[in-house]
Amino acid sequence: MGDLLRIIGNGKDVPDHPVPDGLGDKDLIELYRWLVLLRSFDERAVALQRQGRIGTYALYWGEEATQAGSLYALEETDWIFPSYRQNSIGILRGVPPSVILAWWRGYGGNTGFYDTRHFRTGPICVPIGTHIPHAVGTSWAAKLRGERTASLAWFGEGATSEGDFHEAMNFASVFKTATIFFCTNNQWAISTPVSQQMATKTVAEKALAYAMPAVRVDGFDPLACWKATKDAADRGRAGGGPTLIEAFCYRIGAHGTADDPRLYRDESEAEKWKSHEPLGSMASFLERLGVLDASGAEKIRHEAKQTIIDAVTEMETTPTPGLEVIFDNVYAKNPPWMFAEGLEELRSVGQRELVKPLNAPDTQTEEEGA
Amino acid sequence: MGDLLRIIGNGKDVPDHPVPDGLGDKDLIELYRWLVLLRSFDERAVALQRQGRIGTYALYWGEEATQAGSLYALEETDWIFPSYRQNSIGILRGVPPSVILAWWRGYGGNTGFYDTRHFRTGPICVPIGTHIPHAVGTSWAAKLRGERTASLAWFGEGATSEGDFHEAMNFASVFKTATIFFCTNNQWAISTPVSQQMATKTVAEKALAYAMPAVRVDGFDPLACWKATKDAADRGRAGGGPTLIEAFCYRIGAHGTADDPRLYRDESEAEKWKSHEPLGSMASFLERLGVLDASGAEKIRHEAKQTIIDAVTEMETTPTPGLEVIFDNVYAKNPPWMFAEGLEELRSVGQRELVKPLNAPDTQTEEEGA
Amino acid sequence: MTGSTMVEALNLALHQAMDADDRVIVLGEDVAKTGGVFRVTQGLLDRFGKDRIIDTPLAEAGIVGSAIGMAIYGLLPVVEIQFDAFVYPGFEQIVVHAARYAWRTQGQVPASIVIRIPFGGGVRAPELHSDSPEALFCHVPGLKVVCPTTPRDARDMLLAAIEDPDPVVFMEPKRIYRAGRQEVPEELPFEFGNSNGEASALLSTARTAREGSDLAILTYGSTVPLSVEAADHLAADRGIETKVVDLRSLFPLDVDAIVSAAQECGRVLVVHEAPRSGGLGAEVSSLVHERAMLDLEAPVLRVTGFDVPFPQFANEDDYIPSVDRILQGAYRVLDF
Amino acid sequence: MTGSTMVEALNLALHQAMDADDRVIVLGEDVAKTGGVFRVTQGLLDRFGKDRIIDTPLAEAGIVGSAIGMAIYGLLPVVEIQFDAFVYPGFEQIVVHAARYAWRTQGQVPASIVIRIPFGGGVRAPELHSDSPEALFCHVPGLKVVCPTTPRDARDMLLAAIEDPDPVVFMEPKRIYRAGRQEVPEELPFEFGNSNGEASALLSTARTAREGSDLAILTYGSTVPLSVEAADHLAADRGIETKVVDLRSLFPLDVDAIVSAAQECGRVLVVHEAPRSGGLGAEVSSLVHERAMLDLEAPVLRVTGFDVPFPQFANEDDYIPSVDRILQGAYRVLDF
Ligand SMILES: Cc1ncc(C[n+]2csc(CCOP(=O)(O)OP(=O)(O)O)c2C)c(N)n1
Ligand SMILES: Cc1ncc(C[n+]2csc(CCOP(=O)(O)OP(=O)(O)O)c2C)c(N)n1
Ligand SMILES: [Mg+2]
Ligand SMILES: [Mg+2]
Repeated sequence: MGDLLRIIGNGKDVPDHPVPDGLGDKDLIELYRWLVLLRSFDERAVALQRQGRIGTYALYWGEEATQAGSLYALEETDWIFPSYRQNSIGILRGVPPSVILAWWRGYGGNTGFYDTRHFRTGPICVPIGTHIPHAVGTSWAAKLRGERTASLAWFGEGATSEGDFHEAMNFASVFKTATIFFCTNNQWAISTPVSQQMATKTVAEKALAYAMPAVRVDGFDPLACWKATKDAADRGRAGGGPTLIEAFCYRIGAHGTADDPRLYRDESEAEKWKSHEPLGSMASFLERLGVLDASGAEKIRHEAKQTIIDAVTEMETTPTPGLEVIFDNVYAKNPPWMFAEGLEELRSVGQRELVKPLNAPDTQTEEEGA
Repeated sequence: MGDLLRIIGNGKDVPDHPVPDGLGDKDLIELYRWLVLLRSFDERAVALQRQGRIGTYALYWGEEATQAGSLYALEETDWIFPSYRQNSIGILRGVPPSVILAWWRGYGGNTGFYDTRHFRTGPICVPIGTHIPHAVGTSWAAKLRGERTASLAWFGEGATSEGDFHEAMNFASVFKTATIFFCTNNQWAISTPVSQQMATKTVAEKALAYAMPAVRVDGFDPLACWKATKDAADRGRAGGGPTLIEAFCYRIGAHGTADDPRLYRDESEAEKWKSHEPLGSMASFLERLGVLDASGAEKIRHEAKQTIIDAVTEMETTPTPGLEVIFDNVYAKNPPWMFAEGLEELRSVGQRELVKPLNAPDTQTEEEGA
Repeated sequence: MTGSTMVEALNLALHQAMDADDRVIVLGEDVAKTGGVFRVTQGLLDRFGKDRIIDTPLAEAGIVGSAIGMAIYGLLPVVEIQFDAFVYPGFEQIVVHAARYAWRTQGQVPASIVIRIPFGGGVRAPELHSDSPEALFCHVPGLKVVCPTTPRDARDMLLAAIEDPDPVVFMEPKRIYRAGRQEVPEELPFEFGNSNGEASALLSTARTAREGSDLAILTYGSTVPLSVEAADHLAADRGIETKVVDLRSLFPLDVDAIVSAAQECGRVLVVHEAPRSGGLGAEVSSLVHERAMLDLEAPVLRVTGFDVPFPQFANEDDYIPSVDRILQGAYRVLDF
Repeated sequence: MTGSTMVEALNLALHQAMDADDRVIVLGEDVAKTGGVFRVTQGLLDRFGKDRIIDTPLAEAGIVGSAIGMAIYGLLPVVEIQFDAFVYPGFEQIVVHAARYAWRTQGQVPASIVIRIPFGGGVRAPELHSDSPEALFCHVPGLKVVCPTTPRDARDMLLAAIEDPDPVVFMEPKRIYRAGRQEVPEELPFEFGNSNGEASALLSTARTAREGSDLAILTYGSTVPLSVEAADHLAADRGIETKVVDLRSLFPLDVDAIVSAAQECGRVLVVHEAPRSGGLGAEVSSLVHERAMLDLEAPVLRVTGFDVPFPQFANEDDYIPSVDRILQGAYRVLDF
């Protein structure tokens, strides 16, 4: 891992590097706040799933740096495209966390989705790798319009196997779009280790096929993720084309709440990586810098927790969408006659279906979400 | 082009290299015969198209070395997968040339298609790049069965942009299959030059994304194509995994008989590349070696011409398939009842449709085949 | 020769849309320098430059996927798929993303793209250049699927598709591309960008291609002119007046027009070129029976392509519904 | 608990096929080490080793495409698609190559692959884990599309699909996976590799799930048990005996069984979970009307999913045809 860009040391044998230019103390604290907010969301969501208050959930415990670090490097006008793994990234752009929780609770319509253009944040993308071309499209459009706007797509190392990744990388490199391909190499795609996903040792090497610059960073280090993204975005907006960032880390948690990693890996390995998780090291780093002390950090954690608790309340007081929601927004403007009969049919059967789904609880625990 | 593997010189300033090990005089003559047979087919097919005796045709004038050279390096048990550009490659494996001509004449069933397993030759593949995974599959199956069998797929540099190319390259490299990815970089994909197809200077670089060995050869040089393929096949069959071969050349002719290259390129450039075409240089090389003199070469050309003339006769005396052919082989064994009504419907309208297709001649000249 | 072919009419529509709104851009394989293999995009490069009409690398998912991104950003991309069967590598982007973007974004960010697909046989082309994949898109909620069959409709409907906020799969029957000419007025059929519903009406209504009340032929695409021809034979030979409905809007269908034609005529024949099983004809036939069975004097029959891959072209005329087969089908419905 | 669930029955079929013929191999995402997300392939790795059951990289076109190559070579690959909507990236390989390989090779080299697709909703899963894409494959000549709804059928039909030389899209209604148990005998339903047509009969015939002659419900997949339940209500409440036909073979359809059920009952309801427009119900309804209209006492109606993306799961019960909606549809047909 010697080739990984890393800023934060471990307070022992691995030294700290200077804080990158462009990040003041306030930024560092704000970035820490972002990390904590993501963590709070994630931990609460896992708990909610265990309690049956939301459905299958794809946790990202340990991958907060890849999300907050890179997002903090972008301008508000830049676009971002998450996969299911970065499901709550929108909350750092103003999407109410209750909306994301509602999504996982199975709500649609206006309660479970958000306005992508307003937040410049793509919808949570479930099918692997297929959102990557959209990031190329937005940045390409910006370029054609003469606007200095970058786009970033997050995806896993497993996603690099899909054709859409390749086509997107090629388009971006040919048209020199300001696209940042942010690959979180957490070494696992459900049960498939990266060594069976690809023959290369790194994801970064794949950029060579597109004459695209690539950089490998420590995916647990928010400042390294920030720095790589900042450089890529600045260069991209200036016309320098796309960048592939490989954030090397480890999927510390299960693939999702329905997954049992003991079937395919030695969980003591995951245990070892736990100490790398970004929140602890960022807090210590800020303490070493004298930017944030323990009580300051505690306050941030407390506030974040409260934000998420409030979001849970909001989610749970949001009424389950009525049956009409299934017809909502199929088109920008639904042809008025199109769903009238269906609505009539549903309404005339009156009460909601009383027959219990045949095997919901059973299947629920067996299948992988997202 | 200094990095291209090249054996045959130009008889002037570019020196010949020694004939690669494994090729005796007989082989050289046979290989020349193959080149000539392909050329004869191609030239005749173009003429037939002009005379309206076959439909739109995708010529390969100048690319005979990439086909005959690489095929000659393979064992009979190896599998090959052509695109539309290598449409007649099967004739070097025993497919009657009349069958390929019949395909271009729009015949199906048993007259226009051949048995892929018998000839270990994939069907002519029209959709770009999508046959490449099949070559991975056959070589992978061989490996799983413990058989030392390689597979080769030909495709253009344009095909490298498709997701299927990428997925196939990745599978082959992960599973170390004996697959040879033979890319004929003729610098054009219809009107798109290679510089707008990809950001890399070469196709070979793309292998880096898969930790796959790659080699660049002069695509006009049959012995260079032979050598690269032979090495790749030998290594692959021995368990060394796949290889990407980039045969750099130039699409001297039009994309197809319906294409007008003057719309998008300077035809004087094509003219310049003409002198590189492989038949002339191979004949001179064999003469320099003392292996084949002018009259010997002439005899080969004459025989090839006769073979194709006979094939044309055979094609033209093959009756147009009856209407039943449209129901042939939809399934390995058609469900007997499935097409009975359709057949009845067609037969009961009696004579073949008398209404002239609305705009056949007009459209014919405008559209690109394959 | 006066008037325009369908190719010319489509070309005019693109010129007019790009003129009217600089967010309209065109992308695809070989569309810019050559003007497309069918020349539908000819002249756009000279007129609008290479930032408005773009030759892309050879990758349909990449093309559709980036067009979706462009639409999200605020452009109005028009994508050309070179031939029918080459849309399949981009299928996932169309059905999973384009079709659901509005749905996933509170209705705020529909993927406003137009996907032009020259389709169907009859032009003596090699394998996979003659498919009719439209029914696959007509089962995907969130898409609109339309198909003009006259130059005038081609121009007007393409303008409407570009203006429409939803993703539109725009099927172009290549057999009609140069088959006939029709006067296409220069003036726009509606105020572009401000159409008060005229545009969306163009995308959701059927057209009566021929009047009649003894038999209704419901059809679309390349079989519309063949059906009109068959109708003329029926009138001449048997004095039967056939209404030919050009469906135009394939999804959602113009249910009212379909049902009222059936009610008026009492006898219905459905005609299309795609394979029968699971084809659009099944949906049309079901709708008619469901809603107008009591008005019917015979079951709705279908004259369609067969359940086989589109044949090699020497036999394509055996596959494509011919005037004779349409007539035979009509007689079966009439003589029931 | 006695008997097997559908998951166990499928697992048994795979064990038996792999035992009987070493050309049978399984490949897909997460199928080997974990036994698949639904555990259908559990135990195969231990039993048959990593050359017979293979965890692949994450790429559906790559999976289907290499499986086609393996089939050409002579193997009998069984592919698992992890969830319904993830088949789309492999769509091109299925419809352009798998479906046409026999056709392109004089009938000599069909792409003998089985593509297993767990499909449909009702399991409270996130977006794109609940689609019903079967109709898209039922419009592609050269494919066979089947769908079992009982453990016994699941075992027998999967064996038959593997033995069948043609590409089979094998739809598995995930809502039924663990919904009930049924005795599945150890002995094979036919001699594997030498079946004298029993295997192909299993893939081309419908099954009567319930006898009756007052009304026929034609259905498949997850709505088969719901239709049987509705039929029981009809019997109890109104003394109406409903024949429920489990179509099983979705393409080609068992036309005889469909038409004779319609003729016997005179009243027909078609039920499925996929969206209505362009769904398989349209084909079934058209067939019935075309061939048995004079026997009908009411138009064939359809109770189906709506023309919307499969909803977020909190509302999936509003989308999936419920027993109540099936009953309501039945009453409309009965009271016509
Ligand atoms: C097209 C598609 N195929 C399969 C899946 C099922 N699936 C969900 S997550 C996953 C693994 C993804 O691995 P990776 O890309 O490394 O991302 P990570 O989960 O590690 O964040 C798979 C196979 C899917 N969602 N989409
Ligand atoms: C999937 C698909 N998309 C588009 C086409 C149309 N098409 C036919 S040939 C061609 C260019 C191919 O270029 P290249 O791969 O370089 O091969 P070459 O023609 O030079 O041999 C295109 C775009 C196709 N056949 N298949
Ligand atoms: Mg991963
Ligand atoms: Mg080329």
